[in-house]
Amino acid sequence: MIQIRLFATLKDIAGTDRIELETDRPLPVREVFDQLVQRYPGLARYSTVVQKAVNEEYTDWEREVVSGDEVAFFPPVSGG
Amino acid sequence: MIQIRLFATLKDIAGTDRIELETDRPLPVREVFDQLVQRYPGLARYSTVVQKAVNEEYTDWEREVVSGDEVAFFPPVSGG
Amino acid sequence: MVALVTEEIRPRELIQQIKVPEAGALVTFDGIVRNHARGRRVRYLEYEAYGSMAEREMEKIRTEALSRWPLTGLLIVHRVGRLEIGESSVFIAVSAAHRGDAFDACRYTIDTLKQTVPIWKKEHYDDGEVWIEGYGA
Amino acid sequence: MVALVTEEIRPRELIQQIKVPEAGALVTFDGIVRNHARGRRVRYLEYEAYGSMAEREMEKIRTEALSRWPLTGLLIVHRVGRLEIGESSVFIAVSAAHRGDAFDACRYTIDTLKQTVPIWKKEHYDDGEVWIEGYGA
Repeated sequence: MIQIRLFATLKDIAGTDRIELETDRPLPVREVFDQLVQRYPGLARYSTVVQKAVNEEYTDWEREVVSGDEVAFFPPVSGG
Repeated sequence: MIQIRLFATLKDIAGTDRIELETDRPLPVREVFDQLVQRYPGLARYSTVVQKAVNEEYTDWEREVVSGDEVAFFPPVSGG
Repeated sequence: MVALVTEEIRPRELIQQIKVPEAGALVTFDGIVRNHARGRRVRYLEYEAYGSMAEREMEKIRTEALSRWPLTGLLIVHRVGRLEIGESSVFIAVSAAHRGDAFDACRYTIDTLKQTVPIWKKEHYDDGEVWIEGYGA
Repeated sequence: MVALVTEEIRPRELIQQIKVPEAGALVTFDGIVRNHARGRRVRYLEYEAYGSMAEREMEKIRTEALSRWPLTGLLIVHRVGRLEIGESSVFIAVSAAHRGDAFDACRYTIDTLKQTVPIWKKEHYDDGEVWIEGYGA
């Protein structure tokens, strides 16, 4: 099981902040996001700006994740 | 009467922080300091770095002062 | 020390930690909730964080600043939840023997925080609310 | 507001004055008495001021900073008399809508103060004392 977390606008679009994804093979982060877009088409407009993190570290689209990993997607940050 | 004020090291050298100087004509600040050096020779070593103010405004050696003016001499500042 | 908090930030208690005898300069930064933004009147803000990652990223900034400049202390506190106009959303304090290092490190810290720490703010207006998105948007 | 004081500086009370609803950033600087200087252990400091001129010069710096940057407030407080290690000799606070202006104005203020405001410090060591003289010496 891959744990997916969404924040801010992405959470609002999906209507949830946590999603679980079954997988029996390593998935690139790009593919995880594509599966999310299929379920929540409104997320598509974030595909160029979305920030990605695996296990609380920023990462890129090519990074592969496996069961037990936590993958987070969020808009560019605006704290401070 | 010209009121002279000294601060920090200059005050210590002269042993006083206020001196009055009689004058019946406008004196350049340079001449005021020269008269002080005659009275307190230890001040001579400050003649190149001493800061000058007339009536609480920085000024230069050529500025002329008259009776009623306050002239201050002090080392480069070190506040903050 | 870095922290995410939900209560009011109390700066003067915090800075006692970094006002060590070797410190000659203390520079602080408060981010304050303004009453206007993007031409609209703001009623209040809400901050959301990816909490555990936000603390990791703040700690990275702190470690990097401590390695780049000779500092005697650096702390970062970010508040989350609802904040009213005039309240501090973030507080950074840096102490150093010399002021140039404290200024440079404080500015580096807030500039980097705004680019890397996963926290988002939502502006609430009289007639709606908007999630603000950062530089990449 | 600018002031020379002889008692402990209480920064958080002061900054309420400049934490106005239009302010989005607050930058402060504390100059702190260090326990060492010029390779010697310092026991305490004494600050002497040409009081009335010092306040005029501080006011000039404040006016100049307010004209150079879009600020919402700026205050300068300098303490005189005897100060112990860890105490603040000077406190500057600047608020502005945007942080870059607050940082730049705060740094300008302390840098200029150290060059123009007629205040001198005397360092007291275990075995003596020395008047410190500034850049021109």
